[in-house]
Amino acid sequence: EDITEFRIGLLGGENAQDRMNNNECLRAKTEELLGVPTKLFAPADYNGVIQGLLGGTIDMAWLGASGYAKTYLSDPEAVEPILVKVNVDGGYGYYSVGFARKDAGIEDLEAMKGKVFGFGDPNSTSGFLIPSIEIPEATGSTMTSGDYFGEVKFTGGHEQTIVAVYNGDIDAGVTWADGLGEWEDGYNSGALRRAVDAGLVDMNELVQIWQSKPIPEGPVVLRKDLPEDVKVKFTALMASLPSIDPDCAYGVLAGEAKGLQPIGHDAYEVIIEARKLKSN
Amino acid sequence: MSIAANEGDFLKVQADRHFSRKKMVSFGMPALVLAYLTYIFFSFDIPGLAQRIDADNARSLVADSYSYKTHVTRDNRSGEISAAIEGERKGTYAEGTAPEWVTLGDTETVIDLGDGHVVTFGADNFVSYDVPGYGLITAQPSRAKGVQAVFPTDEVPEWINASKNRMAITTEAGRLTVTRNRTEVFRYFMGWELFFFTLDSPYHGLGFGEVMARALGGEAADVWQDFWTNKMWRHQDVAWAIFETILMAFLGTMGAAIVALPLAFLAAKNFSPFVVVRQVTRRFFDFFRGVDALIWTIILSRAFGPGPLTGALAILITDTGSFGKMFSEALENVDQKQIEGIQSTGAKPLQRYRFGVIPQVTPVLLSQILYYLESNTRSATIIGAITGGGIGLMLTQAIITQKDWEEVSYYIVLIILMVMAMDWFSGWLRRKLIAGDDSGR
Amino acid sequence: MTELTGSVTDFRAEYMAQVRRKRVMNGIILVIFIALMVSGFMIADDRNAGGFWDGLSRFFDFPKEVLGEALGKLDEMPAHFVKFLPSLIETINIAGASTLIGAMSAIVLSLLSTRGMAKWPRMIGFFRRIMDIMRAMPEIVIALVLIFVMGGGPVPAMIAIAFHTAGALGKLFSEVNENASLKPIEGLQSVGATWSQRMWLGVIPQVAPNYFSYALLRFEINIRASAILGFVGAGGIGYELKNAMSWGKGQYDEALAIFILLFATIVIVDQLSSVVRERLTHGKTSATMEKASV
Amino acid sequence: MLRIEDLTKSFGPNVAVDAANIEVNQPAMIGIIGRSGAGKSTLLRMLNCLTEATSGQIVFDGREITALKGAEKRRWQSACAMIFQQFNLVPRMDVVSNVLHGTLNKRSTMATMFNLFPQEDIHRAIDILDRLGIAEHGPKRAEALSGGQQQRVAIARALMQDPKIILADEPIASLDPMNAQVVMQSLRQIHEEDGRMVIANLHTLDTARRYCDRVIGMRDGRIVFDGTPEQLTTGVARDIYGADDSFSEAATSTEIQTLDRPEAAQVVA
Amino acid sequence: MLRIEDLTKSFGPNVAVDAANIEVNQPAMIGIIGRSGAGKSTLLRMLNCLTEATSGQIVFDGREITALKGAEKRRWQSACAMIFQQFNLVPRMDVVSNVLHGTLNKRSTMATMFNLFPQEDIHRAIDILDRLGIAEHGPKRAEALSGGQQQRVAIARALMQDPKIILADEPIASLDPMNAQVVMQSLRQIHEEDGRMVIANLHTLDTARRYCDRVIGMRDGRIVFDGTPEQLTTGVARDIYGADDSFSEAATSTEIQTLDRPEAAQVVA
Ligand SMILES: Nc1ncnc2c1ncn2[C@@H]1O[C@H](COP(=O)(O)OP(=O)(O)OP(=O)(O)O)[C@@H](O)[C@H]1O
Ligand SMILES: Nc1ncnc2c1ncn2[C@@H]1O[C@H](COP(=O)(O)OP(=O)(O)OP(=O)(O)O)[C@@H](O)[C@H]1O
Ligand SMILES: [Mg+2]
Ligand SMILES: [Mg+2]
Repeated sequence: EDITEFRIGLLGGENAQDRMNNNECLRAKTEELLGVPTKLFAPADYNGVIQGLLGGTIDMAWLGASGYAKTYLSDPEAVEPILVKVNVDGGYGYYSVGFARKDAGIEDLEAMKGKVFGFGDPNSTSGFLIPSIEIPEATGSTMTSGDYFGEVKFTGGHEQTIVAVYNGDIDAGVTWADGLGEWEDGYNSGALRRAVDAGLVDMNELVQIWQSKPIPEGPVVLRKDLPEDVKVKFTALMASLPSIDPDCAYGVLAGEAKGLQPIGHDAYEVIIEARKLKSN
Repeated sequence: MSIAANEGDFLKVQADRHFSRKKMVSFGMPALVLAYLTYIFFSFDIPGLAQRIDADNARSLVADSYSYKTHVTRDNRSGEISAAIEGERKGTYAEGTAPEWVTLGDTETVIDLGDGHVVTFGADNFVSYDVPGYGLITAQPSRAKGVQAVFPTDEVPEWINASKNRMAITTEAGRLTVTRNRTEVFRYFMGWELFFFTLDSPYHGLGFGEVMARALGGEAADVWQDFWTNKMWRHQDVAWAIFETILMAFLGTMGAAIVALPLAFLAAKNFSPFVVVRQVTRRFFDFFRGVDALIWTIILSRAFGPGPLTGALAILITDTGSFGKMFSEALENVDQKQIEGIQSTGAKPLQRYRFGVIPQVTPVLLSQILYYLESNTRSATIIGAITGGGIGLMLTQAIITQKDWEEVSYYIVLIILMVMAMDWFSGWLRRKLIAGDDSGR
Repeated sequence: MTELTGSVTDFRAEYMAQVRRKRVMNGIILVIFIALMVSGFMIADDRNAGGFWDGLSRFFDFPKEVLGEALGKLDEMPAHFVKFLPSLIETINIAGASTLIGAMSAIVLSLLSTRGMAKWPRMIGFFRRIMDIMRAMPEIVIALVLIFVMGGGPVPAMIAIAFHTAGALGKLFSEVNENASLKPIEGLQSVGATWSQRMWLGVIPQVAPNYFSYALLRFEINIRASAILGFVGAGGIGYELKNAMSWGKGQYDEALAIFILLFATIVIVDQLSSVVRERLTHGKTSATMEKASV
Repeated sequence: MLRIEDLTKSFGPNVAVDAANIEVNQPAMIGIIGRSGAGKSTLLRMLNCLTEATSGQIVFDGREITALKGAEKRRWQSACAMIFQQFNLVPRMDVVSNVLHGTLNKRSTMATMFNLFPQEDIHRAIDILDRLGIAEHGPKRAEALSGGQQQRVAIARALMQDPKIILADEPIASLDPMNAQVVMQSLRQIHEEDGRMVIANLHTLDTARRYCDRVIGMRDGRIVFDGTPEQLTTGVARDIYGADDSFSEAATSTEIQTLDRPEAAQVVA
Repeated sequence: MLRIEDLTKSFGPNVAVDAANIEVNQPAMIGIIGRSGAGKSTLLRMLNCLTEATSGQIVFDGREITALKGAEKRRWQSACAMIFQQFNLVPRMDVVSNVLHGTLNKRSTMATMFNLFPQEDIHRAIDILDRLGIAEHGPKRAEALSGGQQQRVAIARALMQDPKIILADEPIASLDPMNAQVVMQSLRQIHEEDGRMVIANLHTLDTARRYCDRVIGMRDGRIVFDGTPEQLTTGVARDIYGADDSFSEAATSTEIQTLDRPEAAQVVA
């Protein structure tokens, strides 16, 4: 069967229109390649894209690892991972980092006892899933409000977490970073770096209090129902994007990247297990 | 005229009692309100909030909403210097160009922040900032040794924030940030820069008269094109978003009215003889209304994906409940005489409804529908923020990224204007249609 | 009965012209309306990720998924209800406080903008515009801005809803005021009463039942509003719902529990307020009799 | 022509019309009198099939009306026009449209849904309005007219049905004396000129006497008098109304000149 | 006591009161007559400071009333009670509360907001109501009373103010003759027993003649008559009302027995 339309879902984290603009080149190339109208959709949160993939109203998206796990757990037949972004250093992992205000005198998890701790979006790997598993391992108690931390809440996203910590609304939070470069720059890439670039925070006033083990970068996924030739063509296009149009790749992949490499479902088993663990 | 003394006393005692009761009531109500508000005061932790409230945020919000900043940045690894409005890629000055207050040189770049504040980027990442009334601050960032800042006084004032690897100087003229990788200067200006044309447009920087003159001189299409596709303010996208929002409200409201009208007959006592049908229909209405547009939006976005149609359908379903309830109440209040009059001529049931019922209820229904049209414009803004579409999404995203406050205020103004316009329009239509409706004069 | 045969033909012609005019007008309006609906639908369908007709068959996918999981864990439901009750109370409190504050501001605003009652008659237009702007402001706009300034929690939501409520109720209240008699006010003025005495003793007793009825209706609307604002970070049951919903499978039972709580609250308040309002507006005469016969 | 046989209508235990028998053999103008609650309206409503009879039958030109259903019933209703005390017009619609409603039974549902009436109907409606002297009000909304004018619009609607019978349920009860006279004269004229049967519930004796060929008196659902106006003496009237000696006919009169009429004084005496 | 000097009020080009001069040296009961639009109400409203004068002044006991502002003005208003044609009570409040409103100016705003009236005020209110014969209606809502009773409540409120002057703007125009008499008698009684000045706009000559010590006639804003009731002949009345010879005093009368009074016939003649 043929498709009449190709729909690309864009994950949150940036101004909706910026996302649209950054991905416009990909849309044009795909339209040219597949010969069907191609559209971009930027729902308000992670869940919007996931629901779109599950409902069959979105054909392609670049998910986070946890988002992929959620999609898989809801319906294993919905999507398949095709590619993953490779960092400039050759790896395809990043970290969840915990941070707090320097003047609050908090330097490690120990000092967070009884304080307010913030996650980002529940569907975020680095903003919730991984820290919600690894931090209890480190502290030896659960993440329930009042158990170790005084209160645990969701801020809604990476940007909100950073601003909330910076403003002192919460004592510490987690977000993602590539772990490369300098802390005072907010690392080479990640949510902190973006906040610094935007002039939102002064890294001198923040300290890192925790860092996770490496987290696999989220996959670019396609809907399984798509015709085989569409999958092949699109995968080829994506994979060659950094070489044929680096500017476009910079926008689509949200920063410098070495390239994309194929990846399968197996790479995410760990995350899926972790996520299962979190579901009661 | 006078009444017996004891009777008068009785009346007085009665009145005293009456007034002490009134006193209780007049104290009781405010006391209840006060007690509740006190409870709210503590349960919402307002004292704590007063401490947490961040005046800086408010200030930056207000300042940002009517001003913009231009960044001049040097990459300390490559030595490249770039200037960009709001530090955004789309606001970047072309290679080798800069605003007139930045003097680009081969080795030395002089940035005049105004009021005597001058920042100089020298060779080997050297940077100096001459602050009037304070002195010259210099720094020489390097990977090995950090920022190496030198201040004219021993005591560092609080507007300077310095550590080994980072230095930030904030003055009323602008801000200088130096890290090992980057040296960056902000200068603030009033207004919404690039609102009409971006830097790459030939019309940027021209006066209104000049642009008009060139537009009239045959370049109207180009002028419009440059304005309409402005990458910074995205007038086209904003227009589409507002249109989408109004579209959601319109489709939702009208669709709901069309669906609800026949159903309302089933729920009206005087038109639906079967109690069961009536009750079932009413419970459906309650359900549609009770579930709320918010949840319908979530349910529907699985089936229909993000976009305006989903929002419209969510409004449609919720309002079918509201309209169904209101319409059936209106139907229950119809004047039976008119229907009987039509019935006595041997009219068929449909005709009976058409002439006996519809003319009676149209004014009521129309004014309800139009009232909802206005209020749904507001709902559509909110639904858009959740389901992904329209001006609501643009607004929430702009707020979440927390930097483009001028865009935020622009969207807020547009939203208020949009809602007020819809309010005005629905009021106008209501007066027009109800005064001279289809059959009257 | 009349011999005005000549003029009857005139009437005929005149009326036929009128009928034709009206038919054309109605036709045009109908065509425009249908065209707007159809093209609007097509545009919306086109700009939506999923199409309308494809989506219809998937309508129940999501409810099925939620119910499928939740029904398997029915025994945990009561615990969930207890768990989320505090958030529900917070949501209701946001609605209650904002309705109260909004209504109190609305009373003052509406009095200031009604002819014959205004303290400063020249400012009537100004206060009306203020109310228009307050009314036009969607709650979410204010809430998001305030969350930025003061962090998440119930207060931004309360302020945002109260702000909008003041405008919306202010308009309704001033319509009520317009129908109130000015005579008592003049009567009180003639005894040398101050403005607040005139308003409190002369106007409020006349309009209180209508005010109360509108405020109740608003309370119901505000419960929904505060649930929605929770969705964007303002606390309460909306926040819990969003978290449970976006986690998805594994927490759908919680999502359903929250949903049931919210739905039940809305329905109960809706029914209660319609009963009370019915009493207030229709039972007025009997209340008068009762009072009068004391 | 019209035969009513043992027609009965009960509402629960309450018998509104009790075994009524009436036979009419030629188009006549018949007045039905009786005090409030006597069953006059119920009788008329059964004739128009607005209310179903409990037992007994109505036969018109050999057809049993009481047994009709659906389209057949509606056809009968259209042949048997009804005029109401409260006019029962559609107040927000214009006068001509209201008159055109008289043709609803003959026209297709679809066309009428969109207010599409044939031009000849419209012309006929205007002619009828003209005959009743209110053609110039044609384009106005019905609600803009005075009571007497509205009742004439209702009569016009009835005429538009081109009915065999016109039923009028207290057509002048809501009208002032001046308008009452105009309306009764219109009804009489229609009866005389077109030869249609007119059955009118009336609540004043003198109106019945003055305009009707035949008067039927009801009391507690039963027909207690059936005769010519001449036979309707004050004694009989007292009987119908169940009144005692203080009964004064003048008190019920709507005639403008009542006070000057010798009979009035006579009755009071 | 009261001196009105060249008092003028214009509404745009329209002069409602035109250079009125009145001097009153002792508490009298004064009636102001004149046809509709003569400026009677405007004059009274200026006295109570409900309307601002355009020019001229009002002086009471040496104080210039027209210049008062704010709290001073309200104090004057409280010393100068006003009774309205439409009573202007708070209909949904009980009678005693309405009477207590007369003390608003003397009590603090906060206290009155919470219905805190001192007990002695409440008792005085009941005494006043009792004096006017309506004490037993005290707990009822004002709207539940008849017009005459409501007007007496208004008078009670005025008395509650313990005013130096009572102004009454057509106090009996909304009342039936029976009630009118009761109200006028109450006003007269207050004047006689308490020695308060009463100024009443009246629209009937006979009332003015019967109850007042002094009558002022206005026409087109000007004062055209000022004298005793005896001086108010039919000729003068015609002048005030600008009526022609067909003017009949009886036509304006509210007296119950007018038709039987010989004078009435005489005037008509
Ligand atoms: N729909 C109904 N349900 C119950 N009882 C009814 C109904 N309609 C009429 N009745 C009763 O039937 C009796 C006859 O009523 P009907 O209206 O025919 O009297 P009427 O002679 O027309 O009186 P009126 O002069 O008041 O119109 C009355 O007792 C009335 O209460
Ligand atoms: N607020 C106002 N604005 C404009 N014109 C006014 C106003 N009040 C009164 N007038 C005019 O002033 C003139 C005098 O009015 P006033 O009410 O004093 O007459 P009156 O003698 O009391 O008449 P009535 O017997 O009808 O009460 C009239 O022409 C009236 O139209
Ligand atoms: Mg009847
Ligand atoms: Mg007057």
